[in-house]
Amino acid sequence: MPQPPTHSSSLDMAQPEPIDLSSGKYVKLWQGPQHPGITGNMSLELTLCGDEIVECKTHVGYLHRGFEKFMERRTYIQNFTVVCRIAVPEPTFNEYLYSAAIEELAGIEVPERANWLRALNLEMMRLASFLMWTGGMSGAFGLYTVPNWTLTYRDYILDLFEELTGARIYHMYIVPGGVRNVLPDGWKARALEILKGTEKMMREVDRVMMNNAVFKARSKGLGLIPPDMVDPYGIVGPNARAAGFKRDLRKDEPYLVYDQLDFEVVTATASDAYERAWVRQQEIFQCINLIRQMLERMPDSGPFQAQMPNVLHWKIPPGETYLKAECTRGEYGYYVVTDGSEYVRRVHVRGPSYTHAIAVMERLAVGTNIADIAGLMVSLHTYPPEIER
Amino acid sequence: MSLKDLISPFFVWQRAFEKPYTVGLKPIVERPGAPAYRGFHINMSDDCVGCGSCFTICQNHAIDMVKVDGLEAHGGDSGLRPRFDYGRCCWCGLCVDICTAGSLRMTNEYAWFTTNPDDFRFVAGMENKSWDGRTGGYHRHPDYHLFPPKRIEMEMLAPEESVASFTEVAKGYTEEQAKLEADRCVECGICVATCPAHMDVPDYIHSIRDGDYEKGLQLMYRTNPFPATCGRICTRRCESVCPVGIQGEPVAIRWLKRFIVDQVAEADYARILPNVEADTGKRIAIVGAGPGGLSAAYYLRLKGHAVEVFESQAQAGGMLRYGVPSYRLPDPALDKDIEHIRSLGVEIHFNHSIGRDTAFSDLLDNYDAVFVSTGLNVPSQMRIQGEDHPRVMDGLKLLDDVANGKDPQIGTSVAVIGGGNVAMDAARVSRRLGAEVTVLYRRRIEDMPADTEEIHEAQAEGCIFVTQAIPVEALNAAQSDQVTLKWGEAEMLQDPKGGRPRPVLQEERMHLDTFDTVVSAIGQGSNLDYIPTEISDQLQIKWGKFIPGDYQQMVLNKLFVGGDVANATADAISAIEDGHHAARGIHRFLDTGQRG
Amino acid sequence: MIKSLSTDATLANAGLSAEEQDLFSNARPTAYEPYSIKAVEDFANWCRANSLWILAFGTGCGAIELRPLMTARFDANRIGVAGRPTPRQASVFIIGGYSSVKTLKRIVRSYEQMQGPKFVIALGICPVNGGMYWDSYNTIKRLDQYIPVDLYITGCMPRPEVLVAGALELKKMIKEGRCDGANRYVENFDWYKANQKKVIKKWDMPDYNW
Amino acid sequence: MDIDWFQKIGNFGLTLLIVTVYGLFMGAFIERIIAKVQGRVGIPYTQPIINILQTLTRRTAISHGIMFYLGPVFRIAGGVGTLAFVPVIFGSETFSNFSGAGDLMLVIYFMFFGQLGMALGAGESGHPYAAIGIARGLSQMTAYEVPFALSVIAIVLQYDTLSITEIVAAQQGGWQHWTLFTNPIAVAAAMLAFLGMTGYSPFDIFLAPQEIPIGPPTEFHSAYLSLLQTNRALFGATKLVLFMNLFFGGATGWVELAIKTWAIYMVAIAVGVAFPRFRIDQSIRFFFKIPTLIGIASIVYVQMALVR
Amino acid sequence: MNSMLERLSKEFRVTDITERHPGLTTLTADKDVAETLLRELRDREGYTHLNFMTAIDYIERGVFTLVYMLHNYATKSTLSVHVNIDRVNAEMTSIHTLWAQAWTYQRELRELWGINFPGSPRVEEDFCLEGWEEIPPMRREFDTVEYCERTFTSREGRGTVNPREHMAEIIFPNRGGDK
Repeated sequence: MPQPPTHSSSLDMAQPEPIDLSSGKYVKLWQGPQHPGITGNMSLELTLCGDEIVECKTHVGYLHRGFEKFMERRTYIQNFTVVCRIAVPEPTFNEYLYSAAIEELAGIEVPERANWLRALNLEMMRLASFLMWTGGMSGAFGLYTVPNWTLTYRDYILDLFEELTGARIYHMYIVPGGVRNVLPDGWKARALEILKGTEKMMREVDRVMMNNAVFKARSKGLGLIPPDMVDPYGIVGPNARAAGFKRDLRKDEPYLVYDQLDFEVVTATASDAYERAWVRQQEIFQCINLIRQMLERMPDSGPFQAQMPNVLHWKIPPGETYLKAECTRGEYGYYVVTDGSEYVRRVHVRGPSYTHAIAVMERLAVGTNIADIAGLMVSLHTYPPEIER
Repeated sequence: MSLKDLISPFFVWQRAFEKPYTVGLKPIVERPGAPAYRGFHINMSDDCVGCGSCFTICQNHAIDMVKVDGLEAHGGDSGLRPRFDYGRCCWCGLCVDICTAGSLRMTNEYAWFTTNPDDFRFVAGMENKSWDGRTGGYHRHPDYHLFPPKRIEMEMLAPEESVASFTEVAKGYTEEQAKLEADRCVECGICVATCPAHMDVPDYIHSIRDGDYEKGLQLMYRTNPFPATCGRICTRRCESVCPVGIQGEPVAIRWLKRFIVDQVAEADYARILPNVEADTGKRIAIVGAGPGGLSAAYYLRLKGHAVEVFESQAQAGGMLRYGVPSYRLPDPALDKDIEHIRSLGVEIHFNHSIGRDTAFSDLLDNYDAVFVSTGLNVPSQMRIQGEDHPRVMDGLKLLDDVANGKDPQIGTSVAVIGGGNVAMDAARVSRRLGAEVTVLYRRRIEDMPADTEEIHEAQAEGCIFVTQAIPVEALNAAQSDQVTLKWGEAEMLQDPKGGRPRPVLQEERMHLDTFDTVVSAIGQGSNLDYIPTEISDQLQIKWGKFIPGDYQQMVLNKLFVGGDVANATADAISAIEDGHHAARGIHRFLDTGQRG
Repeated sequence: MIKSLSTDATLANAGLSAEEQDLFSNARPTAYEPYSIKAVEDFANWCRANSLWILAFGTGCGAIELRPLMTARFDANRIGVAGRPTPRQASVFIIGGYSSVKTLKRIVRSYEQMQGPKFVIALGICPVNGGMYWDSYNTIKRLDQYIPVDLYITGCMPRPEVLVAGALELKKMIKEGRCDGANRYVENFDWYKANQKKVIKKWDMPDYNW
Repeated sequence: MDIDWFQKIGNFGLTLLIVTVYGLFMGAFIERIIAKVQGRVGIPYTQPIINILQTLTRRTAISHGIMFYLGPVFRIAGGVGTLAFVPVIFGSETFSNFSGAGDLMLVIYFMFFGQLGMALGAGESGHPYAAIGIARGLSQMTAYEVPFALSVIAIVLQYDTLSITEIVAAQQGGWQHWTLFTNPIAVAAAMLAFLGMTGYSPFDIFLAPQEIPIGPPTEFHSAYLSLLQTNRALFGATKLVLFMNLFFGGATGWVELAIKTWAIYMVAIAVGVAFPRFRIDQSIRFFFKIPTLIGIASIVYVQMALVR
Repeated sequence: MNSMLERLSKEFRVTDITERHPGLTTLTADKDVAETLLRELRDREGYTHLNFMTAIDYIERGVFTLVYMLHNYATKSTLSVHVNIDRVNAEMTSIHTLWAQAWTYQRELRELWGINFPGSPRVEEDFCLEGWEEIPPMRREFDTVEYCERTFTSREGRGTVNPREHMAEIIFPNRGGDK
């Protein structure tokens, strides 16, 4: 276990020596936004000395749509369709957290069955997101076989989503007050079938990717996050768990039905790219296990939506709340302030990528090889749309 | 670097001997969207009422309500249909969820590409699209609602309690209940067109949600000076077209109206409501102080005209006072409305009958305009033998007596003949007077013109309904204070032309029943005898009713008519609108000299 | 050392610093003519249609469905679609949904660097009429004002199945010689530039960047 | 004499065409095998040819200078030059090209030549990724050339000749005479170098799309790119033919050639689909370690065991 | 928890202590003590995790409320520290020395709200926007619809009809309440 974090050492904000580009010793290089090695649409401004990076600046905002602004002029129900666009590869957490925050502020109690369906959705989303990440991680190091497999299985899970929610990517299923639909006939059996296939495929991935000499050579020791960096940089989720911090909101502050499920928090000892990949690998199996538990224990009847007021002119009393959930990248949070009107006063979306992609990335990139930037970036698991919103 | 790490990656080759994951090249055909897929929109145009809720809820402004060729606006359908802009739509399906009529849904079709971006715009269900015939796709789950489908039940006196007295049956909403009920309104405004008075229903319901009842009252008085009355006894055609009622129960517009009035004390009316404009010096005579007459009086007075009302009875209100029993419309409520009208300076001459006390022609001579709304006060005849039997009584007289505090002497068993509101009133009044009541009606229950609620309440209060029963003859009974009614069963005969079924008397199935009183309540007619024939000859009158022109104006420029005597619907709200519209016409006529 | 593309008019390139101005041509783009022999042109179009090289630039949400498209499940390689990491070699630019003003600048640069004939597919609703970001202060509403678009695919997001179908449609269009977006861009160059400059406030790049 | 030369050049042109087309088709075939492992269908067999035609028919092209033009030209010159001195079909006058004494040295020279030409062109393009790519490509080439050169030296010593034709001739008479079996150590070193030469994982860092979009050809497009693509097929096939000649007994007919080259190619693919790519420092270190040692061992083995 | 809050209200004059839901407490601190308070919370009370920091524009009160969301992993409690600062010439002490990630948030606040954080690294650089010339967009007075209409063009040919007005026009043109 790591030592409790201390703060002074890792707050090394002293500016390094200024880089004199005219000296001819350095090369300035932009990676992205048009660059296949960058996850999503963002860019890195790298200063190289030889192959080594001496300075990295993250540039974001290519996906800035001003969500927090235009959510302030949409009604509560209208916002629920908007929020899922904030994190494109993993929209469900936005839906859930937004809905839950609104419900808390409006004092709405959600029926038990809806909670199970929500948790099922979240866990499936985690699984799909992890599968895509696995493909990205392997692709970043040039192993193009694995992405083809994992993305296919992600697609199978999206098929399940499509059947359940009516859409592949933006499900818009978890709505303030409950959920929009119930499990279709035969869905459980199909889900179990796909989970079985996914598990089998992931064991192959385990062999091919995690037990791969070259993959290990590339990822071990890459982008090591020392334990004392975790708190000052606000590192959460698998990135922190790989450093040995047993922090998982599903366990620490259980929401929905997670307190009724049986699982262990996965931790590793040193948060380098390989360990982070390993933690996520284990969490994929954990996801599969959790989904199975949920399918088994979920109630099959009962209401799935709370008694709702007319959403067309829904006013919510003044209040403020911050809700969070454990997404694939860690703590995803919604800070919602209402002022009694039909419109939300302020929404702040805390995406874990915010710090991972900017502060953490800029620090970890220094000293690494130019070739490892893509792998480092993927290993931190960042989704640009949730950074700039 | 262990040997295992070198060898195990070669397991990728296992996959080479399996079938590829790849789907076929025509995935759209091979892989239609899931059964609940949110694909392209389809609208059952016949079911759609064009309420525009989809437009309201769409956060992307992807929906326009547009006029469509071949569809006209009529009561309960705005004639508009949603046009979707697929340069905006995000397929969230909120429009489907909110669709009041349940006409809008999504198909599982998802492929549409074009070179011209302006193509992505279509009126769903009105333009031919490739996905028109598809059955799959997203529709709202029956247990999932974006507004409460059930209305807040009005608390009623229990039947056993209500039948014992003339206390008002409906207790009225509490503030909390009213707000919850007001919340159900989707603010489409379809009801406004259907309401004869075109009241600003969504607006005053909105004011309930805001808790601003004074504003609500102001809004109601813009179109209706009888809100307390209409809040209780209105026939509420608005609710029959309320889109919320298509898949659930309509918003209780009437009770909400009543709630607003109940929240504001009469003393505050003068402060809240508009005051009389500067005197114009014009004098207007109004015949009949019923809802029509007083409504005209109110709006004319507001414009600053001097208004005199001539009423043959001792109190104002007309049929509202004498025809509607007080358990439905208590006198204080009616008085609240009338008092406000009088407080503006409307002069009412009671017990003053035109034709008897003043000649009709004098009115025309002495006043700048005359508004006639004398109502329907002559009961229709059953046209059976023995109709003049002393124990056969007409329903209006029964109600009138009760309203005036007289005992109508109906005995303990009463037969009420008819299925309208007057019949129900008569039946329930009789119950309250302690009689056993049998209601005889020639058609089926569902054909009864009375309000369903009235029927249910009457049933709950113990009135026995005998349907498809046609009275044939009233006979003398064994006892002199009783009457024997001969009636026959009827069969409903379908009209080959598709009209409503006609009851046909079955001669072989006759019954004889003896009652203390038989109350006939099969309708009313008018009495226009006060109009001299030389005048009435000039007027358009049919079946005892005026046929007014625009702005309720008759061929005589000064003469305006309204109320039951001039319309087909014969209910309070229509009379109110007639009065209002006549006031508008009179004002316009006096102001500009224009005919309607 | 730069081969000028046309000499009749020059570009301002005013946003650039003095030393950078030397790096870029002042020449305007020129339209290209089809081959004079129709059979050759048809054959060339057939080749272009059967070898669609997509620029690997995930400009918005749409990028999320490009991954399934290019991997095993939908395998667009079958129909001659391949990803190309550099704009120089790519022939198809897929605009994945909305584009913020900041991205638009990069889109314009990347588009101009592509070599003709080049085709643009706009995914989703946002490039058509703003989509769900119709009131966002940072996204453009109509892509066709800034670069010419050949094919629009609606949906949010368009599924990979539609992308396959859309690619097949584009192939058909190219074979018929109906995709002349690059020439439209040249012909209406000033209009496009004016539109671009209206929204891209920080214009620190060459006016045309081949 | 003159007629003879014309005929020889004509023959070479024919060989060039066949080898190029064969290389293109085999490229597609290999792509489909890779696709199969990845669980998909893969490109049509004609795709590489269409790709070349597509780039060739691009209507605009911009240049970065004269060396930018010459880069692809040098590159294909390297490919053509390599093929020119490799006998393709053993025993066939038509397909023996310009093979003669000492052609092995020329071939190795030409293999370098293309890369260097490319380096000049990519450098002229001014794109930093091209520069990084070419730097990596050259250093990796230097690295894998060491074991390759060592194993070539080993077989030169073994067969005591610098003529490829003679090396092939020495391997005739049954599979047991192939270098693969007579000198497996040299073949091991050469095959490891071959992994680097083909540019599949784990040694594809010089064009790694995830890092440096596509490496040296980043700026090349249109006709330039079609030259490069043609060369890729031609050069790839030539290398296979060379390896086949040196280590696998050559081919006496086109079918034998096809089978043998495909089998050799499959070695690179077998590794390529299973492994990610090495960083450049890792791959250089790799080549300088095991393959080089094996190469040296093969020379020692030749000296000790085979040369009396 | 309660003893801590008591101490804070005594030592740092924090006000408006409200428990929003179990585990989340909000409190308001003065601008001048805010940095010290945050340092104290981090070092002595174990609120080591800065979930985020953001601002709320209370234009009607003329203040920005800065929100620092702190989390204590040991007690699983979250503390939302509100600091009101003046809307005009908005400026706040930078906390990038307390949390290494804070400067990112401060860049965002600088760009989208126009709140200055003197001393924060790279605070003046563009963050999400590029070449923004208007008032900072997250301020309440910035009207995004008006800006969009001014800057971008939407497709023509749209237009909707209000059902209620349409019906009024067709069915009862001269009736209803006076316009």
